Amino acid sequence: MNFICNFPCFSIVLCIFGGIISSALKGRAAKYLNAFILAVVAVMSACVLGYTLQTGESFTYVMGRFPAPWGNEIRAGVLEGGMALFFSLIMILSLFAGREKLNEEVDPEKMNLYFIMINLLLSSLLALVYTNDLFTAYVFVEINTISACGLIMIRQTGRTIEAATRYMIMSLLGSGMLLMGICMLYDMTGHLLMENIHANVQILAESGQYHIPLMVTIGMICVGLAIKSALFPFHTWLPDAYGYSTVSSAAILSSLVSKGYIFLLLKIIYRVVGFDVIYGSRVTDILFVFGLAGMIMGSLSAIKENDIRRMIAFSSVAQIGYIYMGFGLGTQVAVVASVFHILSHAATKSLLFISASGLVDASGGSKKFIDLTGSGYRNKIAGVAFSVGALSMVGLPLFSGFISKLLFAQAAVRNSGKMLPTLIVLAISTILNAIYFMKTVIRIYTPVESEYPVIPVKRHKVFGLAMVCFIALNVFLGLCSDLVIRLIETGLSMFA
Amino acid sequence: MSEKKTHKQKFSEWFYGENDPFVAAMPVQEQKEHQVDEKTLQEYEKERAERHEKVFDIAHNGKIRAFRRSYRVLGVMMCLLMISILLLAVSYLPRTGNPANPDNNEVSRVYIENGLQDTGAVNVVAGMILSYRAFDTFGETNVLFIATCCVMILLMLDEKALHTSGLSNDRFYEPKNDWILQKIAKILVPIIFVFGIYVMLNGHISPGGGFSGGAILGAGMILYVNAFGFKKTQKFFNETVYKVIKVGALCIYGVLITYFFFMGANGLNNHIPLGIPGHILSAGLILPIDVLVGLEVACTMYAFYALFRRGGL
Amino acid sequence: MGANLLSNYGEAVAMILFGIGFSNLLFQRNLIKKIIGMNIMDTAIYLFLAEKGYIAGRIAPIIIDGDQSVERYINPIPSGLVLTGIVVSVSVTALMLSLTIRLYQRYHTVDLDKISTMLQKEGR
Amino acid sequence: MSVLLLPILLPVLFGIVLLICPEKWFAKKDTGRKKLCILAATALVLTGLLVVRTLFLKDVGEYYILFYLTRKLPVQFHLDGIGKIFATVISVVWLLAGIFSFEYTKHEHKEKRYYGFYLILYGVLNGLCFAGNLVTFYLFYELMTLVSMPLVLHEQTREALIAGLKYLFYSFAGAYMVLFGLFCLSRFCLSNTLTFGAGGILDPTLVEGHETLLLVTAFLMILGFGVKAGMFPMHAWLTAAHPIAPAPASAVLSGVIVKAGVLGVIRVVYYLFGTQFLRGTWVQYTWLTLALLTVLMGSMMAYLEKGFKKRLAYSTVSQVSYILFGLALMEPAGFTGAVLHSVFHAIIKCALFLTAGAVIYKTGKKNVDDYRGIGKEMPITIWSFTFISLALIGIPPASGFISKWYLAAGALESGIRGFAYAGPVILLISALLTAGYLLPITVRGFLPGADFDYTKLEKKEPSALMTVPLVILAVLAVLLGMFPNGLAQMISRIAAAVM
Repeated sequence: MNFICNFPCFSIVLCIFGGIISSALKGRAAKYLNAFILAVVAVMSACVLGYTLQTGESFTYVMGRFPAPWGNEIRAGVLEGGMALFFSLIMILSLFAGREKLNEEVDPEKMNLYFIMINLLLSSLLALVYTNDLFTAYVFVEINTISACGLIMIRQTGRTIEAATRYMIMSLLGSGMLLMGICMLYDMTGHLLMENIHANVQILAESGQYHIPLMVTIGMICVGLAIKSALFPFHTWLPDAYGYSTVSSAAILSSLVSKGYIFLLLKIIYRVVGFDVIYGSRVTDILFVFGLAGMIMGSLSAIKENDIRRMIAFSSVAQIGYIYMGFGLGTQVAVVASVFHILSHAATKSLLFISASGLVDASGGSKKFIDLTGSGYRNKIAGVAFSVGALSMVGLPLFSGFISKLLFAQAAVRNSGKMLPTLIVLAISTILNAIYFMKTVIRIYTPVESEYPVIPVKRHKVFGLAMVCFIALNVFLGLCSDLVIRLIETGLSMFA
Repeated sequence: MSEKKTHKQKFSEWFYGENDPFVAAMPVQEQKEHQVDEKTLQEYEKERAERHEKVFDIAHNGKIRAFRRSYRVLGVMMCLLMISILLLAVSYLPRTGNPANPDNNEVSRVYIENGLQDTGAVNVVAGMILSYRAFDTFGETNVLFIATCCVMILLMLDEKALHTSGLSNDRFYEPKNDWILQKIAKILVPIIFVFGIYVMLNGHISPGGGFSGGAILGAGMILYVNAFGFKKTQKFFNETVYKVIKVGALCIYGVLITYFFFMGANGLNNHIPLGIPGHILSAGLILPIDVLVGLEVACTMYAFYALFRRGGL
Repeated sequence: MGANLLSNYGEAVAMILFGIGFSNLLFQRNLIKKIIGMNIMDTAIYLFLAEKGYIAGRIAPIIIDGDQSVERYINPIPSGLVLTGIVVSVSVTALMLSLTIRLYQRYHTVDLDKISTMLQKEGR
Repeated sequence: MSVLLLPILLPVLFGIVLLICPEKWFAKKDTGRKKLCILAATALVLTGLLVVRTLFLKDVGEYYILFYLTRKLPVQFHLDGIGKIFATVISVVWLLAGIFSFEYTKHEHKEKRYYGFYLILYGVLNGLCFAGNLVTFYLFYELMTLVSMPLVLHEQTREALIAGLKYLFYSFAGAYMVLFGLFCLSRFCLSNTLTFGAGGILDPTLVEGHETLLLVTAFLMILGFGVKAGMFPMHAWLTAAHPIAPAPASAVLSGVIVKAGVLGVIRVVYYLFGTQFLRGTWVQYTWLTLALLTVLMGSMMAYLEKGFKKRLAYSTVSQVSYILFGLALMEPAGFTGAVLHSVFHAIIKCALFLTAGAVIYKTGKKNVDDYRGIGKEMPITIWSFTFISLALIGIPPASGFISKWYLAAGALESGIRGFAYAGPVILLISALLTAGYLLPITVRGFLPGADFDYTKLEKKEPSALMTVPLVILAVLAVLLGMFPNGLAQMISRIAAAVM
């Protein structure tokens, strides 16, 4: 067995170690340790990706001495490796870009705690990506939730703590339903490992035995994960959480945490319940409807919003709606589009959050649009970055947003039943996006005599560098989408 | 609403948790930004009073009343709907206690039949969670760890703040040096400790294990603190000790488990003897891991209590 | 309605508890009551698991005098899951309680609606 | 490949260089401006030459694929008659307006930015003309909207900002109607690369049963491109955005950018859907009605309007709807007339706005009633203006006459009930109105009337940089009217190909 096969396990355990050790370190040391760990994890994930591409098949890794149905297992394929690589990259960039704000906003005694949260968050994300065992998934979902809560409330104002509370409540509802679903699934199949559950569920679906409990279980799992990833009616905690936490947290939360749950849902769709069974039960139509509703409502409340960070947060409600709409369409193409949208949204949204924080710095720390007027001239790189993000969101060709919209539309026209609602809602939400993002871009480029000083690019080298990387990532996703889509398709084929 | 309250008002206050037993008498010190701007604080107070006059006065504000009614009705209906769906599902699930159920399959059979030989643990459950499904348990321990970290973020106060704010006297709300409590604690605490250690060490041959044993230890320490106060406790258990034990335990646990994973996954035989089943020194990795988990859990329990109590260990 | 509702009375009770806890956690305004609801929900899940693990006329899976026949012991897996679940819910409860304490210190109420109205007033 | 890519990339590169290089290079009072102008001029001339070179190539059958946006959709370019014609007109207008603006922007601020975006916009428009499929077209269309924003916002006054926002939102609304069509179409075409093909590329077997959806799609796309062309329901932005820009900018906006909408409609109707799919459907009738409505309304508003540039903007609205009307007839003659008219109108409207610019630049008078005796002050300008207005009104032998003739002929040939006769009548009425709103300026300019005291007249003739482009445009406007045959035949060949 090739040594690279150990890397998934190693990267998870390494992150956990980083968390444990950071709790005994001072803030600075914890920061460096964390940076080191992130880099190593990125390299390992790249190796895993390359290895799986080379061998052309996924591999399972037994955690311990005991093989499949008895011991824990993790599993790595192209999609897993790619996701792990992407997550760690986004996390590195967000952390570097938000470093200065972090030093301002987090009190130095508790800095190491912040990095504990980051490390364990990454470990849980990796575990969610790699795991092959539902119960392990549950445990790491909990870790994910708690560390995300820590990220929200590390900056201690009334807003963030209230937001953290709301977030915890929603997530607890979600994990309760998820756990109950897992238990019922175990009761019907007698397994916790994904392959075995899949096999048994196929048998049950054919024999028609336990039909009603199976449907209820699928419903509970889907709805639970939807709640946790802030699908439309359950998004009340989101604007405060993203709008007032420190900027790296906002970027990481919006681009990674919810995506972790969505990826788990993807695994459950493909590897636990099975594509046909889950779309045979009409459960996914619920997701579809809520996704559509989210696309509209999120954008509407974003238009009403008068605070740039909250506006971006609401727009990510809309984007999550896109992803669930893709799942709800229920075709392979649509799922590919959703996965691509996960990537493009992660890249764009973190870019938007961080550049917005740069603009806010250039406007005396006020997040109101009236003060942001002309901030694009005061902090040039942030202005450019924000415009790029906005254009990508609006769906200008050459940027990632356009590609994902195109993919969704192409998927929609293949599904004649849901074609019209999808296309219409897609068009409406795109126009709404255009309205609020273009409004913002025009405003930040409207020259005014402002008392706030100009922030030269030299002062924030790291920030500028991170911005450039994000822009490059975005354009890469926009231009070389074909390559990415091929990767996603191979990964999904390895799933089944 | 100073005059005498009717039962209805009392009930509604109880129902919405409005009445506030000790407004000014919170044992934990107030938060920084809350202290700095006195003016805004007064504003909150005033607004809160007004709100109590206008908004939350159920008697006069018809809209709120209607909203709350509908909210309650909605809640109940939702609850009933969910329960009925779940009951429907349950009614189709396999019968309880039936040996032919799908969950009594080869998995559990192998756990029971080969568990002793595979793990060396008489307690099959302990063998299962610490050796077959070790990864889950490792994650679970980290859930505890990260939860304590979060509580620290929220409630930890640095030492000088503790001393300056006069909260170092943490027993302000309780009888000083309660004689009965101290005497009983003197007798009970050692027994509890011994029992906890016993449960921890026998995790693999009898019911119990790291988590339960650790919880018992933690309970003992909490009792000790209640009886004798933090000053005496800190003589033998302060923050540094806590950190050393916690980080040490977790790190060793991590190293052991990684060794176990690596050896197992790459098909190398690990050199840890399983020993004779039923003896204390047996079951390979399970015993040390139990001890480590126990320490971790004990620390966590105590840390929760201490942090809630006075915002510091 | 299926046939096994009466024989599965344990699970039925668990499900009722689950519903109650869930809607408490969702609909209560009072944070403490929310937390209580959460605990009810988790407990319901443990009850469900315990019921599922039980097999009529068998004993707890601790090997007695070397008898390793399956017919003797109940299914050990749900017990293990319950252990994990308990630990998770303990930590989550602690976290929620500490959040509540902080909110109470700041706003002198545990009613989430009041807190959010105050936040509206607070601006920021 | 390079033949098509160079005219697109060269000006864009120049423009980006201009935008990037620091302000202080051009800070010096005279030499700085000279450097800037020379740089811009070289870019314009070079690109113009490249574009003219394409005229002498024969239409390339195959499509140059640049890269694949997704697996199915390439970004691709090709060269055909329509593209050639539009590109050439654009280059002429761009060059002349550029020369004009060298003088005009002397007193403007932020010249560097102005020329930078001016050049980039030029490149983008070339890309629009050479676009090989709908996706490429859409890409350059969006880019054009974004890049032309700074020109509208150039003054940076409050009105400019409002106008710019209006412009942006209208354009995006239109663009998304097109995007919706793009999504829908990709399924029903022979090759789902959405490549333009003369006469339409719909696959009849796939279309079977989806006619209504496709008709709605077609209508939406026509409406969407109609936004840029200022068609009736979505015209409000035009009269706000064009007058606010600096005169040369509004000349190119009103002369060329609106033609991008026209080009889009041509591509959609004649190269994607094909006329036989749309002819005789409700789409055609609604479209005709809208176009005629716009013609009338635009000229009436222009007649009532007092501000010079705003009046010209309204006349743009009506004149471009002539073109849309001609296209909506779906008749060879109508098509020829439409394309001819778009060529002529580009030249004419550019010239008119340049005149306005010259007048305002010299006298500062924005209102039409103040133009008494202006002909005495700047004769060359007003003379050229006179010829150009004659051309626009359509008095033979000037150019406008030819195109309107073709349009009327097409209307009569088409024999669509009602429109066959309503069309020419309305054209006639609006021509009269055109005369009504253009000629008085000349008349009052040269014959200020008895009570006008000639003492306080002084020579205000602008410098050659301004007059020469005007004269050239005027001459073009007249000459093209006298010898239209070559152009007309070229266009009717295209018309035969697409129908």
